[in-house]
Amino acid sequence: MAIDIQQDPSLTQVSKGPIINDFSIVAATINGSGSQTANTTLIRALFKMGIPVNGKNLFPSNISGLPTWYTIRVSKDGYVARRDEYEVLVAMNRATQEEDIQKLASNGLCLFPEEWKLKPTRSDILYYPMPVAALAKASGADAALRDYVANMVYVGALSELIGIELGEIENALKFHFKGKAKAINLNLGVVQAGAEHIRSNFAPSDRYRAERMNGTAGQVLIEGNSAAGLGAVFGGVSVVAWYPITPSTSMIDSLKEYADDLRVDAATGETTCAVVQAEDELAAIGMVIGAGWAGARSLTATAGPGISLMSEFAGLSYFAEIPAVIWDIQRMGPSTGLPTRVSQGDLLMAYFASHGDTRHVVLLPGNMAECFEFGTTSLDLAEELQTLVFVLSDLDLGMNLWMTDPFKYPEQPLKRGKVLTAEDLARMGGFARYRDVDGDGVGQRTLPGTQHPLAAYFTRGTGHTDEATYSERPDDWENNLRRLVRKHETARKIVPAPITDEVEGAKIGIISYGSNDPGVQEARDILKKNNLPSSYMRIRALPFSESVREFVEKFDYVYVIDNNFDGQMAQLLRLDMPDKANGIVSLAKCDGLPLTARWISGAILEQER
Amino acid sequence: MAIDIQQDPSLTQVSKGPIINDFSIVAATINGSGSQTANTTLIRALFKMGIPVNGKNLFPSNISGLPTWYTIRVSKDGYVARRDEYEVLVAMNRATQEEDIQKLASNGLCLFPEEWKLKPTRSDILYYPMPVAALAKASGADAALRDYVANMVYVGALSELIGIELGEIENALKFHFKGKAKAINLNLGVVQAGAEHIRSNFAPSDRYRAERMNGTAGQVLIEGNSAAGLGAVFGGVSVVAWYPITPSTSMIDSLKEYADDLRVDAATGETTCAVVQAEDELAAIGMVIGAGWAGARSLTATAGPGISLMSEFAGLSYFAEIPAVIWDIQRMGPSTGLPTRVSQGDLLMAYFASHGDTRHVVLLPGNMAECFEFGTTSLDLAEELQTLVFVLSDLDLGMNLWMTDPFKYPEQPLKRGKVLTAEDLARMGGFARYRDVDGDGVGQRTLPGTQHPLAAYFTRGTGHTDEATYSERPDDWENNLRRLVRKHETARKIVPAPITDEVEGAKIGIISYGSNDPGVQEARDILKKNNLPSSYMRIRALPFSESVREFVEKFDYVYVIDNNFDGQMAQLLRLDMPDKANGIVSLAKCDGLPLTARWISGAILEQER
Amino acid sequence: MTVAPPPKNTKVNMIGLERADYKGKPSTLCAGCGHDSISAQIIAVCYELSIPPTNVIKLSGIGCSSKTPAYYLNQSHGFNTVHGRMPSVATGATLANHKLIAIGASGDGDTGSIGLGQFKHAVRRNVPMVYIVEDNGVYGLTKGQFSATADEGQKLKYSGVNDLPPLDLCMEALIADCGFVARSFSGDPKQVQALLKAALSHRGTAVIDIISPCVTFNNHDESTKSYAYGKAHEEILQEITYVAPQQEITVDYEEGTTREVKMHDGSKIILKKLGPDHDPTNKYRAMELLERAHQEKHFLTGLLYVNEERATLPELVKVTDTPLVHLPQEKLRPGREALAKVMADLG
Amino acid sequence: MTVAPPPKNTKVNMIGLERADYKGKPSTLCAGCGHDSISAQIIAVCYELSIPPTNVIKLSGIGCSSKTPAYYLNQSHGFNTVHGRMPSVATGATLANHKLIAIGASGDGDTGSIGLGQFKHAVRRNVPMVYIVEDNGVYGLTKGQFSATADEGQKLKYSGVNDLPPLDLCMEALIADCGFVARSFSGDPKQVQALLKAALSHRGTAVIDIISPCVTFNNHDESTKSYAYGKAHEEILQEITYVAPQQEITVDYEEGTTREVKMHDGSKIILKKLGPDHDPTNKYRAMELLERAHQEKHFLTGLLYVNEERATLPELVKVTDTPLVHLPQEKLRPGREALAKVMADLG
Ligand SMILES: Cc1ncc(C[n+]2csc(CCOP(=O)(O)OP(=O)(O)O)c2C)c(N)n1
Ligand SMILES: Cc1ncc(C[n+]2csc(CCOP(=O)(O)OP(=O)(O)O)c2C)c(N)n1
Ligand code: SF4
Ligand code: SF4
Ligand SMILES: [Mg+2]
Ligand SMILES: [Mg+2]
Repeated sequence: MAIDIQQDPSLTQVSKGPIINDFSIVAATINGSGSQTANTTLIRALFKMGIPVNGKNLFPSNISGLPTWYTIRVSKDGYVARRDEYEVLVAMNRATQEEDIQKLASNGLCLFPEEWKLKPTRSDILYYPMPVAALAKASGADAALRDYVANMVYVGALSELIGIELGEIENALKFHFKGKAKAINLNLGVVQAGAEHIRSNFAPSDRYRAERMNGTAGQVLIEGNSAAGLGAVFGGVSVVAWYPITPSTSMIDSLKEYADDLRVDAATGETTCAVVQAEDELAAIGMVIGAGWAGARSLTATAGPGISLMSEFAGLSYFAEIPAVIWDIQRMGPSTGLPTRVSQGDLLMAYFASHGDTRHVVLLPGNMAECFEFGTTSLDLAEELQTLVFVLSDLDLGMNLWMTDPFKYPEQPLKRGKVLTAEDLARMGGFARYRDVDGDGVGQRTLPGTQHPLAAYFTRGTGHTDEATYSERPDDWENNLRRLVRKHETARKIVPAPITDEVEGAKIGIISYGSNDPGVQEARDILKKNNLPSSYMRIRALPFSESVREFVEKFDYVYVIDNNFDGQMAQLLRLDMPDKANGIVSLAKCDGLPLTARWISGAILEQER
Repeated sequence: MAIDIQQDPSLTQVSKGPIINDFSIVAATINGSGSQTANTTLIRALFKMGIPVNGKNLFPSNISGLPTWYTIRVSKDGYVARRDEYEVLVAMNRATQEEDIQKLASNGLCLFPEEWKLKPTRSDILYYPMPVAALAKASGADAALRDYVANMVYVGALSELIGIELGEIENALKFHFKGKAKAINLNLGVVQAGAEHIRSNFAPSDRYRAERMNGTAGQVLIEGNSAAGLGAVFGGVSVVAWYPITPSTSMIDSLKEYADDLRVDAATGETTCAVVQAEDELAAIGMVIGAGWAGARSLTATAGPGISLMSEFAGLSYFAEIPAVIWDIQRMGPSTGLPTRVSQGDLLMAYFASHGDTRHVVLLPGNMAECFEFGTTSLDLAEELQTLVFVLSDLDLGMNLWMTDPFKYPEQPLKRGKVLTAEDLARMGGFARYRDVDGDGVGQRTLPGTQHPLAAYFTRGTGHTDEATYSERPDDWENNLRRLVRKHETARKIVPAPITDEVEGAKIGIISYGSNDPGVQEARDILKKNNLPSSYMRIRALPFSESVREFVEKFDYVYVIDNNFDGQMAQLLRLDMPDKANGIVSLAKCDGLPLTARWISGAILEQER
Repeated sequence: MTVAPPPKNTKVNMIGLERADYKGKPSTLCAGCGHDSISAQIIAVCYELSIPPTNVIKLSGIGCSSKTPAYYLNQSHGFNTVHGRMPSVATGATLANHKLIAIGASGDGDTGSIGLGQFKHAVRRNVPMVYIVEDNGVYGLTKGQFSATADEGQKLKYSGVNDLPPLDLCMEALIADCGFVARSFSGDPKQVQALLKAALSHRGTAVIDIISPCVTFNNHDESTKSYAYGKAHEEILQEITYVAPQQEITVDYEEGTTREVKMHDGSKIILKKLGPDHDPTNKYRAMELLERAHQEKHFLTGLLYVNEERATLPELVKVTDTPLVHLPQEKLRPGREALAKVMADLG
Repeated sequence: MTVAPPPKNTKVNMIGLERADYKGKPSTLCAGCGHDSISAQIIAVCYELSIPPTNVIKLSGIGCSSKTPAYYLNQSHGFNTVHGRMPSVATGATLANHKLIAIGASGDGDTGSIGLGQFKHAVRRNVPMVYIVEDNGVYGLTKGQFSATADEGQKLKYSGVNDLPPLDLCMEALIADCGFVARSFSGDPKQVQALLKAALSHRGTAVIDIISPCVTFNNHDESTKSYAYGKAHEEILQEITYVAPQQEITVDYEEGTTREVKMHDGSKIILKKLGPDHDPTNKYRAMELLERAHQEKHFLTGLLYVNEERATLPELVKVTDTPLVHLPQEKLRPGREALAKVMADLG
């Protein structure tokens, strides 16, 4: 049957010559089937061929048996945003194959297990049946491992069909299996058999080709959660408390792994970075606040439900002024929502978290370098400002593989904020914990254990004087809140400034943040081709730097791109500059997937029409 | 000494004839000393003399020994807002007497225990020493009760000094002691002795006089928390779960008391209103949601820290669409804040509570009638909209005594929303829980226990289809969120509309809400005298009714009065109408006290200058 | 109810329902997961006891175990609440309608970690429900971290060695005055069914901690929650046979080896003492056995403790016999005169 | 430290501090509140043991009891956290600096109601701290509702009759593997002091549940937490004399009536058995005694259980001997080469 399909002349004649390094591959599998090794092997091989790639894993919220789609985008232009379209399909999940095939681009390639005995339904694509089970069995793998290595069949088939170098596949397997020869050979054998099957049964395809280029030299591949974990380890975090929740878990897993490697004294086995799994998120943030109060650099990582549970403590950190860092690896909410889908829906919640008048510092990393860098920045800011700092990453940044330049070693010393020592106290003859000595709204603190009779102060979430004594006096309350506003203004000045790309002759301004960046960048190229050059500001923190206002004021209106339902960044901008509120146009989408350049450019073009 | 002070001619000559029914009395005591009976007796007596009154208790966050100030405002014009100034001081707290006396208005009267042997420091006030301990002892009360009845000395002294009728004081005592003769007589004896002391030792004072008038006929005195508890009992609440927290506790105490009286079958002792004290706020809201899901009308009451803890469940109620009501009797936040001081600081938190894209229905009662009425309204809306409804009262409304017309019996039947019975299901042949059959965004539900094989559906906080089955599909997610937006628009139409007072020739528009109302009303009279007539809209719910926009559009700018630090209502208005954002001027104050007419009018006049 | 009568040739129970009427949606758990077999026992027991599924509510928190209510009793209302907070939701639901039969499914993380406080307080209030913990010592759904019931010294693929002592959820229930405390093993359908039947007859909170191995993340031989360990170390305490009141079954057990416990609804459970004689009404003894089992690292299965004395929460609160949710407006809103009187009293 | 030497004629302890150096701010609790006398014992004990107050941290939740840290040890850092969550804050603080001496003060509401989960998990982790519950069976600060330790059947002025069984916080600690479980009575300064001294020498979590009557809301004679009840029903289990290592005191007690328990820091506590012979290393016995006391409605005072074996959390986590908060940047941030290697490994 297989050969028949390929030789149908009506199919081959639609080919229009090869598309090189500019297409997407989707592997549609079921989770728990071990396809992750196959997918990362493919990505790594392509990447090592010098071709810009990006992987996106769309996986279900269970452990095994449900549909998963892994998309590899190959882009000679370096675009790494999600695309809706895909040109190559590896259909490994019978339950979804119909829909998967339907969505395949015209002229696409469709690989599938020969056992399915699929009847072709589309004449504009090429079908490639693969003898998956047979080759897996022939591999000599244990019965228990057979399903797992079966995935290598499609790696081999693809290598042949689109020209992924077998040498790089071998290297990728070596990397993955950390040099273990047995595993490497077993898998490589199946890869070769898969390639051989294509070679000997089908005419060579020239529709989509991977060709070696020089687009990734010096770069590495990493997931945002690994970058964040590594960043925290280099940021000097010393107490980590957490409770597992998708998609934040892998950040702590990475952090712990790096800390075990880099922060443990090999001789004594002692660690400089304590990691504790708490019984829930209330306890996790409580531990972080206790540690921050005692003088540690401390963080937790969680997702939406976690930050809801942390709300009360968020208010304590804000009001009692205790350094703390929460990484919120955002997933789709409200409620339990879609734990394995992305969204930027926690922005308003994080900024306003807790009852009463509260506004928090929020960092918004937009790429791997920032996931790493904000590991330090967040802890620095928490200690400098003596407050809670949120870092809002998301599932797309956190759990997908991204190319990046190697991270730069942090050159600035750790910023520990205004901490008075016993010597300072002896010199100063005491201090007032909440007095605004420097006019920046930030008081001085001492750490418990400081050996001076005047070191102690009393920390509380209730009203207090600037000497940290209990007070119910209206004027004490107002003065304290006024100082907190000054502190917020200080934050404005020292949080990471936006990144701006101002273009001569730009007709429109675009504002976005976080994982929307690749989509916006690509959309701008599309807009430019549509005669709509744009300037772009990527916001990296709340409260907004002054330059945000300056950017907004340059345009009659700016487009604000959000991956949430209510256009939350647009709302915050309107609140920050009510005089420009009417010129802030919200373009928001929220379906659990990273935004595509097509959607962003389309939404803007529609507005401009 | 006493007589000497009184006869000092330099003091008496400043008198400018009597001020009638237009002054404030402050009783400065320490808490736990039992002065509350004295104060409510005074209020009640004045009220029964037909004079408009209002009581405000400024008390500390402990159980006994700290300063408390009780202010009784007597106002022939019916003003019931807080005033900063007071003309009559009962100084019973030695620790604060200096500051208390300093703040007393020029020409004021100062009563104090003779035992203090106070040296007069001001020549513009009259000092009245009272033999408090001696009269209490002479009363014949048990030693244990002596401190308590001692407070009656100032009741008697005041009755004589400013002319509160002894007959009405006697009636008030009868009311308070529910007719128990022994207690009445004991206290009355001390009152009379106090009066007699003044009569025989001092020249009659004519500075401030209470004179019988006809300003309170038909009215009653009640606290907002009692009104709310009563309202819920008449609103058909059937499951109440709560955790104690000031200032919400007394709402549940009242609710329980009324329910024990009105909702218990005298014969069987069975109740139609279950009240359960939970182990914390997470459990309280969990119980409410469980009860609401099962079909009960259910509520909890709490304050700021409680709503922070309820955030995660708030998202579940919103997203799984389960009726639930949270009364937030607001106190000062952030964090533990000032538990016994007022603020409107939970507005933003309540509207946006929980992670992800959420927006809740929020009711804002502004007087006793609404505290009562919203008891029904909140439960009706929760069931009609199948969602969480916040009611934001506050400490000022909730814990102070207010005059009000007797509550109207609710004429509308309870609104139970779209609940399908077994018969409906038989007729319809099934249903889809989250399908928008009526175009209002509200689906139909069945209650557990409905005897039909198609009645069951599965409730979850995760993504779902309109048939309530689990779904991770992007389109299902988006469709569901779109419907929730439609539902929010439905809410806009059916929540209590604002109350508007539009004035011919008004130069400015004022928007406010909740317990600010009396201050705004009085401020408008001041503004009018300053040639600044104003129109006024009092908002009673979120989301905003359409008429809010209409009101705002009538003016170049409107003043929005908030009792919080960040001008939270102004922020919400700006978000709702970005095109008018620049015309929304926030006037916010937040020092733990109810807003005064003087501050409100002053802030507006300063803007208008 | 307008259900078509079942076709003559299918097997039906006493209320005319087929076994299929008790099924749920297809499971999405890992093949071989212990939780799935617990779901199967729930289906079997409800069918056999002829419980109308429309009288049942199924509640859970979040976790693999908490997904299970979707996999049984399609005709029952189900509620997948939030993580660790099912007990409070069940409390509210059973107060609102105390005639419903509440079955809660939870995990050891859901109950023992985040949910410990709610669990204990629900037990203390004696909320009328069957509370099933599907106990695997790990967080399955978040991929294999230790839960609070994980064994000390246990190794996990991703989480290293657990260095904290386990909480024993039966002991936790016991000292919170739980009136029905049992433990079983998901691989022992007979015992699980017997305990479920007994639990369904209990008037207050009936806690069953069912060791339910996570085949994906916690099936190492050194774990007491693994199949291998369970099978090797299980020490069966008694065998239980449920005697349904509708259909009196006389059991073929030797005299003297049985112990009857009277359930609130009049039904009885008969215990067969297989292990050392165990008196399930003796609290000290249950505590001691559990503590010893903890120290000796084995687990006891069977009905550890039973006490039918305590009033349930709806009884303590004295709610009307008609469930609150069924009360008409006349019962929910006092009359016009009542308000008039309150107002008059204020005056 | 640049403290002026104390004037010759004032009494000082071994580190040259006066008793006044251990004082706090004036209490704002009700006159006669049991909590105040506990504060007095903390002051006395810290003075007597010559504990540098600058090495102590005082933590609490919210409640009248949780206000007390402001009333002792002015020279110690204090932290009034949020309601019920002190245990987690203490966990973080002691991990950050394991050389600090942590004293937690909490109430029965703070610990037994809202805080039960955190309490149990902190105990399970063996967080190094003295955890004092000032137990009055009510919520004092919110004016007298029942807490989870209120007696069944107890009446309160505003809250009616309590119909739920009490949680026993000593039992809760015990079954969470607490290594130091004691109970006392605020009216017995001698015993409270002795237990506090012993607790301060314990390496892990030391739980002392101190019955501390609320004179304002819970001093009815029928309450087991009232003074009257306490005095009448107290059953003293043992008498404890603390032997500080710095100053060996030989006590004048009959041989054979004492039992030594070795504390981690080398100090010993010597128990005098006044009640039925109690072996504080026997967990079963402690459980049984507590359960019996619960049923017989009396309370046992003294050191119920002690076990010095368990490692504390900082030990389990293996933090550096230098407290984490004192580590310099070189220890907190790996070097340039380390990052280069990680990057190379990714490539
Ligand atoms: C508030 C919150 N925190 C964390 C999570 C993530 N989470 C989902 S399930 C789970 C643990 C489940 O463990 P268990 O209850 O033992 O169930 P199992 O999967 O083992 O059956 C966690 C931590 C969540 N959903 N919500
Ligand atoms: C989250 C939260 N809920 C409720 C409260 C109100 N509250 C303050 S203290 C307290 C109970 C205190 O009881 P307990 O711990 O026994 O201390 P006690 O006052 O009896 O010493 C409550 C409920 C609060 N402060 N925070
Ligand atoms: S991960 Fe474990 S608990 Fe979850 S479904 Fe799989 S086997 Fe069951
Ligand atoms: S209310 Fe009770 S617990 Fe609180 S201070 Fe007064 S006596 Fe103590
Ligand atoms: Mg589990
Ligand atoms: Mg208490």
